[in-house]
Amino acid sequence: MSQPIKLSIPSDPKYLGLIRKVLQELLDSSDVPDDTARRLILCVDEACANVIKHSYEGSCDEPIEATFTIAGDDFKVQIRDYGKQCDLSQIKPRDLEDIKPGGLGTHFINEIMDDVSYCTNRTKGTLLTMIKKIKTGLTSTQNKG
Amino acid sequence: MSQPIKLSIPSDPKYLGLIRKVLQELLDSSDVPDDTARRLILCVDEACANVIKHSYEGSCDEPIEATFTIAGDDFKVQIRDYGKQCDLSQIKPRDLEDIKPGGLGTHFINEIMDDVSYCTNRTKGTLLTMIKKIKTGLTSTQNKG
Amino acid sequence: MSIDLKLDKAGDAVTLSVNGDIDMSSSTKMRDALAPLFHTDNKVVVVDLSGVSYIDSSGIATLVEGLQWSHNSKNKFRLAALTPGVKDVFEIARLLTVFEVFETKELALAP
Amino acid sequence: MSIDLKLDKAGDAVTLSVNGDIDMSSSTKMRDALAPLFHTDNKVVVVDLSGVSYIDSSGIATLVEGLQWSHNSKNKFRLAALTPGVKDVFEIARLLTVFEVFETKELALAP
Ligand SMILES: Nc1ncnc2c1ncn2[C@@H]1O[C@H](COP(=O)(O)OP(=O)(O)O)[C@@H](O)[C@H]1O
Ligand SMILES: Nc1ncnc2c1ncn2[C@@H]1O[C@H](COP(=O)(O)OP(=O)(O)O)[C@@H](O)[C@H]1O
Repeated sequence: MSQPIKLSIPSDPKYLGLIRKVLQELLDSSDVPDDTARRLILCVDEACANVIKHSYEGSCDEPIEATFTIAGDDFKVQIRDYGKQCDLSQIKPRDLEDIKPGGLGTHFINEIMDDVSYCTNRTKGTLLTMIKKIKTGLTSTQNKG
Repeated sequence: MSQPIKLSIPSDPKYLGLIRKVLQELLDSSDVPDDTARRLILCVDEACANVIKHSYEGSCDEPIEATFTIAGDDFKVQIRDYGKQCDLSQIKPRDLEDIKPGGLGTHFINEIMDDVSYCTNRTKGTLLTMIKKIKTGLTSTQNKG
Repeated sequence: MSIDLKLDKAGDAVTLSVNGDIDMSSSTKMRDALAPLFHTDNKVVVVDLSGVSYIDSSGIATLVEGLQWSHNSKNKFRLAALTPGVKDVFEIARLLTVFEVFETKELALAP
Repeated sequence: MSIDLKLDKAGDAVTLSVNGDIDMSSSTKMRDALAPLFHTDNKVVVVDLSGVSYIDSSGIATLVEGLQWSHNSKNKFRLAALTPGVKDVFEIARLLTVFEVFETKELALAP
């Protein structure tokens, strides 16, 4: 697959379910194991939720573009927004010792993904790139055998 | 909803299920009745299948871009390809009296959609625009009441 | 998203049960299973569509081919258990009356 | 994609059963249902998560709030029937041990 799958949704939380469905379907069809798929879906959901909350500050009708590429063992997702750019050092999880609501999204992303980078080197908005090495159906069958 | 939902897939028949799922999800969330949703999904599937067969002549790794907009009572879908442009007069269903395989896709599209237009007025490929007046959940509830 | 196929032979009748969406990516698989059924001594070939909620023009085209194969081989060709979604597509294609259509697989198999 | 909520009061315990995906679009609904349960004379507040296969950080945040409300109100706060997907998220958040978690709703309600 060299042509990626792209999905663009409005920045409304009600479309997060749509983006999860698309990704589920895509990962299923690539024979990515269920538990891995679940975690990748979580990261994409959290990244989009952060775009809605922080980049678009709750505005529901701005574009969020997600691009999914599966190439070999690499699953790559890019999330592009055109909202407020922030000081990248601000993007960080809370201290997990401190049990309080919030600050978990970026922790999930950092914990699950192998590589996470935010790029604001453009006129508007941010491009988030997340990469995860995955075992597709083929690879995991070989491992079992 | 003024930001449309966009989905771009490779021109491989295996992604037709993905595009159907996305549309199902979107129409569900807009409370479009099931039977209407089913017919709209059929049209989009047929249009994409035609792009794969005729515009890309079976090549599986070219982009197909679908854009869905629901505005008021209008459901609009645009299918963009970058393949072979054809003589638009060639795009027509077979005579239905003549029972034979093939030639049904465009018949479904013409029968179901209120407005269908193909535009080749660009350097590469075709933009198909299909529009259907729909009753969303709200409208149909009012009709029942 | 692929379809599952099951073959059931009983006497001189054979039933092909299809499960899943029949679209451009899966109709060839159904065609490959259906075609050989007309080359044997099956008097009746039934396609059970109870597990199919979606069919597109490529699926319909394959069933129209089945009709032609049955004319050539003198076997009967019957469709059973169309779900509302599938029935609707046949109706838009104006093909519902062209096929022998039965409510259930059992009725389609009755002599 | 929204969640369904069901409230079940039995003696001085109350169970909130959640069905569906808990995400940014639905967690507020769960929060609105959960918050008032700590203002009444419920000794035990149970959230039955057997119908939830997906939860994100906003859902977890709401449950962490529940924990805080329970500390303030001296009611017990318990989670029941975590599906593998939900359990995994709690584990990545390192929060599984912070909550009282029970295999089933019945066990969570046992005195
Ligand atoms: N897309 C983003 N744009 C700007 N700031 C962000 C973005 N994502 C995360 N942040 C910053 O990182 C912090 C931690 O994010 P997160 O762990 O998801 O928790 P929460 O969103 O609940 O605060 C946020 O509070 C915010 O300051
Ligand atoms: N996207 C397209 N690009 C070029 N030609 C097309 C396209 N869609 C349809 N056509 C033409 O219209 C004809 C009828 O299409 P259709 O009714 O879908 O049946 P089929 O694809 O089975 O032939 C096709 O055979 C083709 O010549």
